[in-house]
Amino acid sequence: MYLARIHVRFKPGVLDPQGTAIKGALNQLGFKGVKDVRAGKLIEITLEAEDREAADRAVREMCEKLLANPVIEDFTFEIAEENL
Amino acid sequence: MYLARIHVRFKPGVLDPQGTAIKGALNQLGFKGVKDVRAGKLIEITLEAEDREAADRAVREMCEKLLANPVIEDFTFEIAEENL
Amino acid sequence: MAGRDDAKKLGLSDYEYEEIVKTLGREPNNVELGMYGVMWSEHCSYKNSRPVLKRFPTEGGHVLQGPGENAGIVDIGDNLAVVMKIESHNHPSAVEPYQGATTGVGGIIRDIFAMGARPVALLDSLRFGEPDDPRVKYLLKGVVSGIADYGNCMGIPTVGGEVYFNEAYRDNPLVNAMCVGIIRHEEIVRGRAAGVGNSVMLVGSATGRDGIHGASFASEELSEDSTSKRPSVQVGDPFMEKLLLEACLELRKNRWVVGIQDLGAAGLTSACSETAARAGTGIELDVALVPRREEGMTPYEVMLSESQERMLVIVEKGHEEDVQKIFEKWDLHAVKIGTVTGDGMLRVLESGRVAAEVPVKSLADGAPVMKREGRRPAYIDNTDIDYSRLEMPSNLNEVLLRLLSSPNIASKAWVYQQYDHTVRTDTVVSPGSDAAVLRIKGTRKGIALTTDCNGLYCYLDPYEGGKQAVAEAARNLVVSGARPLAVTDCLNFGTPEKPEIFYQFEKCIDGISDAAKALGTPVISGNVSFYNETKERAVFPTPVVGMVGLLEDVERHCTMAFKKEGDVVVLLGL
Amino acid sequence: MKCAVIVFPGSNCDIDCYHVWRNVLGQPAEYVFHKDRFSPDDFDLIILPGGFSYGDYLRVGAIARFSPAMASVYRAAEKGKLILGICNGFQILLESGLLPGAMMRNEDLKFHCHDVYLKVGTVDTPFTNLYRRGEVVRMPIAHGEGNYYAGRETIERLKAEGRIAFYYCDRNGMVTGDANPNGSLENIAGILNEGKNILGMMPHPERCAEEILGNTGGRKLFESILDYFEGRVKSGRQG
Ligand SMILES: Nc1ncnc2c1ncn2[C@@H]1O[C@H](COP(=O)(O)OP(=O)(O)O)[C@@H](O)[C@H]1O
Repeated sequence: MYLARIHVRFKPGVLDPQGTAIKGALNQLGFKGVKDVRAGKLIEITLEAEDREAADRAVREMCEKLLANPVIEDFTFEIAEENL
Repeated sequence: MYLARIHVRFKPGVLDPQGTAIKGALNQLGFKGVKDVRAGKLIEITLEAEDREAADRAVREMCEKLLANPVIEDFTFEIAEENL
Repeated sequence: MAGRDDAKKLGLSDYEYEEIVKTLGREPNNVELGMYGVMWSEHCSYKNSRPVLKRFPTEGGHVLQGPGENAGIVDIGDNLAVVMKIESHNHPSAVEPYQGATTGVGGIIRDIFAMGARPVALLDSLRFGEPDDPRVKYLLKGVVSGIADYGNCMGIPTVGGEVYFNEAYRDNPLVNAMCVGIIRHEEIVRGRAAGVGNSVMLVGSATGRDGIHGASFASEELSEDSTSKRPSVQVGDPFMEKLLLEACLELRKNRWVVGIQDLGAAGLTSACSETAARAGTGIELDVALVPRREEGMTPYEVMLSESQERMLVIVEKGHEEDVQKIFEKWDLHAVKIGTVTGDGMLRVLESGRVAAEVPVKSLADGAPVMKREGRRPAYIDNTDIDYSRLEMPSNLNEVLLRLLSSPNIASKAWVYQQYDHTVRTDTVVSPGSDAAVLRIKGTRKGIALTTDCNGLYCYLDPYEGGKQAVAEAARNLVVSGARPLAVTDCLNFGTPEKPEIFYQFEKCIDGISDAAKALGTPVISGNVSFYNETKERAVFPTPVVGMVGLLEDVERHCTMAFKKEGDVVVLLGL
Repeated sequence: MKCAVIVFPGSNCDIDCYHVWRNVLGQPAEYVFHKDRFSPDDFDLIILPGGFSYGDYLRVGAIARFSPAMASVYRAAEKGKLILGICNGFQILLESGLLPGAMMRNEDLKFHCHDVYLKVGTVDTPFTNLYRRGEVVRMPIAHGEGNYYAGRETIERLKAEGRIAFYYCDRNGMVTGDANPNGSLENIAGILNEGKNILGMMPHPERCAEEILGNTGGRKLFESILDYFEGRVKSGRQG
């Protein structure tokens, strides 16, 4: 069993209204040191696969097909083996 | 300058409709190996702080006060130093 | 300097390039050429459609503002008026359905509050391919949730619209959104940069590299290549727009506000040249003063950026701080970026150095008009169906069930239930009826709203189809208890360079015009969307008609449900 | 009876609530901007209206709770003033801890705008005293995140203390899964605090308080508040 941790982020330059709102709220709460906030998605997938390479291939395909919107988003992921 | 990467997840036991929907969609797309999907948030914060410890304290406080809702969510974070 | 080849890349013809050189008396630099490229695209200049659009009846005793402004306005008595406009966002929605739809809705809402009106309703007219196609499903889902998320967040009820499915729209979905506002006569603001010396301010979002060349993008056929243009897709921020709306409505109460204009296609270039052209003035601005979201932006990028949720405000000199105070209340910035001048030029500076200098009239109204010729398509006369040979089906019950289960006839509740249609507590008749009816608080009046068009009819007979779109809209209003007042139209067609397409376009307009004349409902605003065409095919000619009607007494509205057992049912008409 | 309607950035039912209190009930109402504070004695009723405060970014209601006006709302709550949170207002009350639990996205991940039926769970409150116990009321909903969640203990307490104001039900008053529009635990549509001076609810009573809108099911809620205040009814706990 593998656990994939996927990060989906807006591409650089794409407007991130959510990040902007969070930054505003943090600054207002007194966290003046906060310079930038980017909001993204965390998707964690438990999957069965032959081996790590197969898991890797599958997760990449999932990201490309469904999890990230290539028009405005980038993704990265890590895969760990899970002992169940 | 520090970069904090924060993960916000639903607590175990809290239903995650979005994760369920993603799992359904992945299975339908033919990714039969997918056993479980959890959808969470990725929040990345660039902040100034005296030192790593201060950054750590600040980020923990942000999470407790605003970024996660303790009724339904847990958070974890990592902090890295950034050279600008 | 930028030459002919650069001009081609921007979609300008050799002839157009010559015209630019003639006007400037020199070769344009690349900023100037970029500005011409977007302003002279079909999307901004209407160079293919303008002569034909002149056929529309646009006047009437109750018209306070016809085409040419951000939106049209009709009087409804009691010192009140209705402001309305419909617009397409077809091309962006084909590439990124969710963001394409949100930014479409955002844009049409800005057109309404740019006039000083409070937006009170949205409608959406949608066309997709057959719904069992996975790509169509993806588009449909994205578009509907984009419209929902934007309208719902703004607190503007989406009270009506249509959804049609046909193979003809598979690669070119149509996403048209209409917005309606209510205004008191004295509150009307126009998009004019009048008064030499007055200040030009930019308010709302910061400027990024979003959507550069969006306008020329909308003026091309979709191709494989469109995918590589994807980074130009903008992201909508309805929260920002809600703040912008409230701030602008506060602004309009002040007599020192000279003009307001939204920034849509072609961004600052279009907003500056249009407001100055309308007022017969010029504008000098410095791009270094424009608040940015990204570093290192060039004057070219700043002038062409299509970042959403921005407006241009022209105020009397000396009132800049008053504007800032209002926008600060809503946590928005308002920055003076330039001044109204008397020389008729749009002069773009970068930290004082001239980056571009172009006559506003030539940018806004100077695009050479294309005299297109229509040719009657052969398919229209190839109707070899012999209706007399159609057989009466043996089981009519089955036929009825099949009709009812067609996606085009079945209930659209699954769409409009995702739209907040009850917010503002004015919705007297909700979606699902012939037309939506809204009350107007503080009066006994109501307005009724609808959008209609049958693209298949327009394909089979463009003239009759155009007529029928107006007639259907009027019928929907009348049966709801309203007197039809005025039309706004969104003309969705294929590539106008093709004579058969141009024929469809002309005939549809003639049909709409004749029907609008007969019914006394002038066309007060609208939008043209060409190039809804891929290699394989063009969409059905789809001139969507949005119409508003007035109920003097809103209590006397009518809904379509059968009311009581024993009531008499009558079929009226032919 | 003087009512404050709090205007957060992104509120959009503020004008609707103001309209009902002012023009339908004929009582004084005032908008309070989120940046302003007020004294608990300035108002008898505070409405947190629906909308998308701060765009509902991060979590619904999460950012609004830190505004200066909310500091005044906390003080008013302590003093037992009546506080009504509708839709986004309910979400803000949850985030601020004035009501227990949390709001999640609708189970089907879709925004829902349509009428629902509600079963009145308790009439022994300042907000519901004119309804009959178990009465079925039709009201519109319009939300994407109305899926109420709380731990078991909290739910049991809410039930035991009669703090569930409304349940989603069918037209016959049956509280069934099919009648639940959003996946809310126990079909909960609205809850009260311990003192019963704070009500949070997802449905919109202000959208069904006038004949012309085809439904007056929500009007009794506002009339209950007024009757309670004017001492015509002696139910709920006075602050
Ligand atoms: N996209 C939409 N948005 C909002 N309302 C819609 C939409 N599509 C359909 N409706 C509502 O459903 C009603 C019926 O739609 P439809 O079945 O297409 O019938 P009609 O041909 O009479 O317009 C419309 O009049 C409108 O009120």
